[in-house]
Amino acid sequence: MGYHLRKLAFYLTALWAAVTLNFVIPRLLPGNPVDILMAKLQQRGGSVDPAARQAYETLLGTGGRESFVQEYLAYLGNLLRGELGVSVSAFPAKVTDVIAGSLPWTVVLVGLATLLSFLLGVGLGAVVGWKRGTWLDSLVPATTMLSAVPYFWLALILVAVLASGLGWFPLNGGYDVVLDPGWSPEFLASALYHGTLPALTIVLSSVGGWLLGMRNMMVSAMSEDYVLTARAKGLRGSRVMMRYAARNAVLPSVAGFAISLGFVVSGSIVTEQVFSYPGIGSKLLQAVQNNDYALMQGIFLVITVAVLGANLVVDLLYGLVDARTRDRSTVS
Amino acid sequence: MTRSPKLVTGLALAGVIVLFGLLGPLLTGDPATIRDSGLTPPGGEHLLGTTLTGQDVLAQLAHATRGSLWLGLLVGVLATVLSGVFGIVGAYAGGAVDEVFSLFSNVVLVIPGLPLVIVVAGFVPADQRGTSTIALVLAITGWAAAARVLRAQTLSLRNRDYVAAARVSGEKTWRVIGVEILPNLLPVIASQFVFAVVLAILSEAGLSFLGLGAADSSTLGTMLYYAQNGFALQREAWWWFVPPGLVIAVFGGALSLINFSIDEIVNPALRDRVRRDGDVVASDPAPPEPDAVLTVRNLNVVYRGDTPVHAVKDVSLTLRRGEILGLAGESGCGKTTLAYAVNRLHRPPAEVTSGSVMFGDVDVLALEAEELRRFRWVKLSMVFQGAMNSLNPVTTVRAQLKDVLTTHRPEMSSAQREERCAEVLRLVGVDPARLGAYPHELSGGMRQRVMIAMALLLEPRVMIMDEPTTALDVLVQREILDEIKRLRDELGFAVLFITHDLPLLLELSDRIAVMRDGEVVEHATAEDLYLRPHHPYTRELLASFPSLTGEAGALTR
Amino acid sequence: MFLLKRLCGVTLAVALTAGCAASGGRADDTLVVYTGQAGDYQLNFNPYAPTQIEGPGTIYEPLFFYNIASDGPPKPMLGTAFEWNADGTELSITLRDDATWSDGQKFTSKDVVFTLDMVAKTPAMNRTGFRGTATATDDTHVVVKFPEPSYMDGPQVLGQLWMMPEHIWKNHSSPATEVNENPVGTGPYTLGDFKAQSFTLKANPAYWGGEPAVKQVRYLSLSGNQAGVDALKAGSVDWQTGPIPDIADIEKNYPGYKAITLPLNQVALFTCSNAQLGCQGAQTDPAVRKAIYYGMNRTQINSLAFQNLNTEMSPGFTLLPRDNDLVADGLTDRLAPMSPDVAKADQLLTSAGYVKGGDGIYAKDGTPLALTVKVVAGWTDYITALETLAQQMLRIGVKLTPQQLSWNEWADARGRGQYELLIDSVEQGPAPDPYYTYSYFFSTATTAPVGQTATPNFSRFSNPVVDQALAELKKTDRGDPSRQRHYDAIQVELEKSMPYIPVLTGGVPTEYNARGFTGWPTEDDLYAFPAVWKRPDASQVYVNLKPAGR
Amino acid sequence: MTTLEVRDLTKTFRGFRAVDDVSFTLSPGRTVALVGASGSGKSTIARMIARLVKPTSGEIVLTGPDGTAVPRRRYRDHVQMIFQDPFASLNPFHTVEHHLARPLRLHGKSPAEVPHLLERVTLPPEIARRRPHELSGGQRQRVAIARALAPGAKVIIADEPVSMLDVSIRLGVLKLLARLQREEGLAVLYITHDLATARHFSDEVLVLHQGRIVERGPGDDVLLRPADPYTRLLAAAAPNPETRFRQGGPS
Repeated sequence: MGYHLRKLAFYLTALWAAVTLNFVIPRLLPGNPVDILMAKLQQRGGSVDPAARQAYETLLGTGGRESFVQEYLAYLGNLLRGELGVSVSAFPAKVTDVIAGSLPWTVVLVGLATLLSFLLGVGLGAVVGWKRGTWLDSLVPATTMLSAVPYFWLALILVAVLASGLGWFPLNGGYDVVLDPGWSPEFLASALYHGTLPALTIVLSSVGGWLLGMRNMMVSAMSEDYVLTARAKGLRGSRVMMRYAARNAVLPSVAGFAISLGFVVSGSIVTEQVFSYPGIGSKLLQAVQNNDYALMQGIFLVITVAVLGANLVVDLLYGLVDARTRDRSTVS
Repeated sequence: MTRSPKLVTGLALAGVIVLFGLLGPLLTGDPATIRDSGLTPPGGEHLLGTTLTGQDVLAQLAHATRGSLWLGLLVGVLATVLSGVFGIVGAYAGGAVDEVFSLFSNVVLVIPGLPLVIVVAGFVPADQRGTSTIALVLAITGWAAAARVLRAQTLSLRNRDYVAAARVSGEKTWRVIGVEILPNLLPVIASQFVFAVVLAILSEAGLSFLGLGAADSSTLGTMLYYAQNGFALQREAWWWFVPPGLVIAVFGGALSLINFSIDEIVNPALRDRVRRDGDVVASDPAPPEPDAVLTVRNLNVVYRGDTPVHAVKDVSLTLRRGEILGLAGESGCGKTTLAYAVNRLHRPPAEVTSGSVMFGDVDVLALEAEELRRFRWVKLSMVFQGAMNSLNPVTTVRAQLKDVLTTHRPEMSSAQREERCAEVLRLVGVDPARLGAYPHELSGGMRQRVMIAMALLLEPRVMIMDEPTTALDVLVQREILDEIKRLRDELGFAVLFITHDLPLLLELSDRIAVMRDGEVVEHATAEDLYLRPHHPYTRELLASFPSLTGEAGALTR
Repeated sequence: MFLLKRLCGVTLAVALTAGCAASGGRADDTLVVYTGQAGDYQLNFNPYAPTQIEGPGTIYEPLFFYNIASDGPPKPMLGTAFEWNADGTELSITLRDDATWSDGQKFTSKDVVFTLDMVAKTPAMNRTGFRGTATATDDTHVVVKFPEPSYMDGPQVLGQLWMMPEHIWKNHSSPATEVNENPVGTGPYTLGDFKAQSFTLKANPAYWGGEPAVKQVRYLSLSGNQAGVDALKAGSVDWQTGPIPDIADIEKNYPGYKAITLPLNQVALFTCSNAQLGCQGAQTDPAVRKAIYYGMNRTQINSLAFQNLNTEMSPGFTLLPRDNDLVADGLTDRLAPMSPDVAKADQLLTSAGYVKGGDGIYAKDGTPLALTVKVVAGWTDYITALETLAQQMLRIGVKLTPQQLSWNEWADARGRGQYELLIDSVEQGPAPDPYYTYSYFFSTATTAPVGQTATPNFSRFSNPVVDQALAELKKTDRGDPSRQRHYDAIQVELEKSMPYIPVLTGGVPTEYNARGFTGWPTEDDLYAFPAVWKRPDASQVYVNLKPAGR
Repeated sequence: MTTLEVRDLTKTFRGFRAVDDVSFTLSPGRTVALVGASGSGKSTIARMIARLVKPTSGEIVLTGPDGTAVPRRRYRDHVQMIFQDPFASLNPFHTVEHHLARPLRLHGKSPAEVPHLLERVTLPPEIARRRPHELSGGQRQRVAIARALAPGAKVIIADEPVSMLDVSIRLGVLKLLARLQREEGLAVLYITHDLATARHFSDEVLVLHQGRIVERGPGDDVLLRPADPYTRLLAAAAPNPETRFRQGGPS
């Protein structure tokens, strides 16, 4: 089987697995969305009239259920049509609309912070590995310690000190709500300013992993013959470091980047919660708490597809950085 | 084993926390006892103060630490078992099993874990929910990364000859895995286990923070959750909020330190190393002979360490213009160290302790870093043993050839560089069309030709060749040797040719130096050495090569 | 740190307007409220949708405003007067003739008839179980006919149905799922701008009651109580309802802010009490329920779990102090005791056949008196209350184990009666009348056997005396003195069997910016229930507020 | 005595014929040398005989001392292999004792024979307690030979057994193999790229080129008077100082 066929098979299987998992798990959860709506209403001092329950059951159509198989087939059919259903917690909004509203925030915040963390970690790792034996070595345990700190704990302390205490940063939200979202400089500046602290949290707690991985690969790469050859060639140190050692050492990190996206998205849920950030993580939490199957499924699916897509992109990019992968395919 | 301060620190910190988790609950009071006093800062009766309901923070911390450690341990064990089954067994079985197992692990890996955990955690019936269930869920979603690592390691171990040997001797599959492969995976497994423990404790804390953790159990995560919901930060009750996070951070940090140490045990190259200021301690040049291009005098190289190794002892060599000087010796005799020291490519802890290296009238050992860089390749180029490894696998031949020209011949135009690269390739008999090729697209012989072409780029007067043909096939070796002789005749550079293959040297070199244990024991013309060897070691070496065409004699049977 | 500040300054310069202060650019007459919305707002201004984000009271108005905070005559809104016929089957309503829709059209009786018809015809919108038929006699008069005496439905119809414009809503083929992007109502406010993270309401200049002084109300979304407190501290929220630390010292800790705490519901230990309907466990024995009732130290619970915000509670489930006059004289305890009475609890258990074991826990037939009490994970005040209670119960020889569940599971267990004990609150109805609480939580009609969902008599309580009294109450109008008899009967029965074990009357704390705005409800002037999320009460507060001109 | 016959052995990898229709016989007391450049298919043949790789087609028939075919499950009692790299063929985790005792036990012998096995490969008995990294290359390869002998095998596949060793100890290991072959009547397949040792240490030389045997016969015939052009090329390529100094001038 060719490389591309195998990759395709892998992604299709992963997609199918995700889609199926996505279908099964919410249906195994106890409870009923109507109860949740009722409970919510009650908490807000609303009426708990028995008639209300019937009204909601009618509204959400949660009466009789079809068989599991029928439901599954209907679900697959809907997916193919891009139909993710209607959100119960934001009824009657479509799941796609709910997701569309929050996805860009997560993509931008998590995407940029992760990329930043990756670049910073890999860059620092390369330097630390290259300059082994200097004070830079102490960066490794320091940053690793940071990645052992719980995300939200760090975030909350940052909020308490930098936002609440010193007032340097806004406490929460994705932008100053007085402004209209758009491409105006005010809005962008505000979004940037609001995103700084969440991004800082993500970067601080994830940079250590990249740094360590890169440093170790760098050390290994430096004992390779081609680095020795490059030095023997009288190339400048920076060139040997970048074009020879780092260029090779970065490959596992690039491959790992895609894999790490799953973890990153997970972390973002917590981060978004701490910063009241309007992203997809808080939506997922909301969906779970409200037994909003459709929204849960939609978000989980979007996250998975996004991670799979990112993996695919990285896989393709990887072929560009490392010519060997493309050709290895024909052999193995 | 050398004592690593990292390991000691890591073990000590982790040990303290484990002890605290084990013994703390016995020494502190009941964490649930509610006191009307409410929130009080540290001091007096309550070393770490009390919570909003007057519960002792220290007692809670001890119980929570125990809970978190227990959870980490559970997840660590479960995830390690799962990753072992899918990683090791899959990789060993190979074929369809491996295909399915690795597909499965990869799928699990790319499906984002926490959202899945959040969804799955809600599914477990309430009365069964607790640390063990959360542990199970975390293990189920968290084993895949380790499985990948173990698979890769197993794949490489599986192809080791000792595994094949065990199979040939008739070992059963499970024994091959359990007795031959598993022990060698232990450091990796340990490192993955440690990683799983840290990840589990962190994930549980995250889940608890979202209110989705093992609510009825006491862990650091739930403690943080209560602190957060009791407005600990808003009340500035740091003694309630900070300690649980700190315990997690310190424990995670300690385990990371342990992991570093494991990595360093597996891969000694990663160990910390103290950088020395210089690679050269002494340089006392003596005037070179008139036609010598490279003169090595009384060179000594020592590997500094707990037990210093004197790798090169008082070696003196002279390479004359246009000659091929053979350096013969077996593994570990110091010949490669010598070759590196000549170009000052040796790295710490190796150090030139005395002697001199003169290139013409340039004292190589006295060159400043920048001078040394300009000296390299221009005057003296090198060809190493494994051409596959000497060429950068991720860039094209063109890039690696041009590199040299851009650095050392900045005045050349791009077209001129291209032309020069093509020219040297033609010189060594490689089609210039291959300039665009990546190293892996070339055969072994072709790669070594490219290396030689690279060495020729700047027309240096000296070329050091360290076992340039050892990894090659007999036929290819012959072609390369012929090529080297031809080029030397045409271009007139001198070659220091290093190999363990004495017959090859005898056929190729003008003069030969035989090295043993860091010393040159004999130094003579090829003919003298072959026909009239003086040193017993030389004689022994010569006798080690049965002649292809000569009589068999008593030597062999 | 200076660098950061400078960066912020640069941002400011670039942005021209505020980019650095969260509350920057806020006008004095803008009121910022936080309703507890976690996560983004999803546009929905259909006041009949369960997921509506705003509308009742502010954009759409009921006919009358029923203030559940204090008993008094309903306040005329779009209606000016109403009257029941003698047997309570016909309700005549007189309407205001000076109200207009925010698009300029006049509000008439046709709109009222349209709205009532729409609700009656659309089960998905009919949360109040309205079954009447409405006819307009002229532009300002409507008569609603009911199939049976329906005094008790009055507050629902008059106070909980929001009048919708016929000329717009007649075009909506499925009104239940209409998200109503451009709401047109008669209320004091109209929709300003909408963003997922925040939206505003702006004052309606053509409002029949005059344009409100608060020109704009901004709704925020934050991640939860902690974020709310932080926002309050930073002064970026003017009004929120929810717990804050040290609420007693609010004026010191949050300069300019004040707090008010009002009872809204009653915290109780719900028990699955009715063995005949399938309940299992020791709590089906009234003696056990009463022992818990007497063994409880309510003072300690109030102080440790509820920041002393809760107040005393009557075992007859009248909401105090609002229903002070309705408390039955026949009750043993007018108020549930704040201090534990261990001797009484011991005596109750002993006479019920329980024997104290060596571990100090009572047991009967070898089964120790151990009960599990379910609570929603995350309801930390309840969790703390239960942990405190568990320790208190040990003193009377009852082992209580709190069990935390997700909301979903908890609600499921509660609905199906698959629990021994759980902690929750007993809710109030649309008017200041305990009738609603009794009919919801104590009527045989609203319960179901274990395994089926009860709506919402979760304790499975079934008592002919209570059922009879409720039936009688339904037939008499509010304000009729003959009703007290029935209230008394119910209260005595409730104290006797205690299907819901009274804990405390739950206080709802609200914090508001008293420096920026005047006119907030006070304990002396409770013109509306002052919770920011209580609708339509919040709109009453909005129109009463005046910017103080900071 | 045990004889191993290889008939029409073929192995294809993804359509590429790595081993193409190879036949030969290993008989007691004789050494067959299989020579060829890297990639010629030598190791694949060795691995097929050692049952590490399944042949695509062809047969490997093992005839026991009683003249009947050896059943499959007893195959490994008779056929053992020595690997090229003694640094890789011994498990770094285990002692020499383990490496020898296991095959003894597996083939129904007593682990008490370990000292005797070591003696046969001229190693002192105390070496049993050591681990591979404490041994020299030569010692390791001797342990590897002892391991192959442990099951009592009479057919030994030696895949480049000395190419990874230092030159000065190669002959010693080869001589040990030759002695064992002579004294114990082993059938040896000696796989190598070194024509000189192939000539001196074998009774028959097979020249393998691109999976096929292009020439076969007694060593002197094949290597001194090669008939096949490829064999000739191979013979000419090997460094041979004699041509330079004994027969006048560099070639």
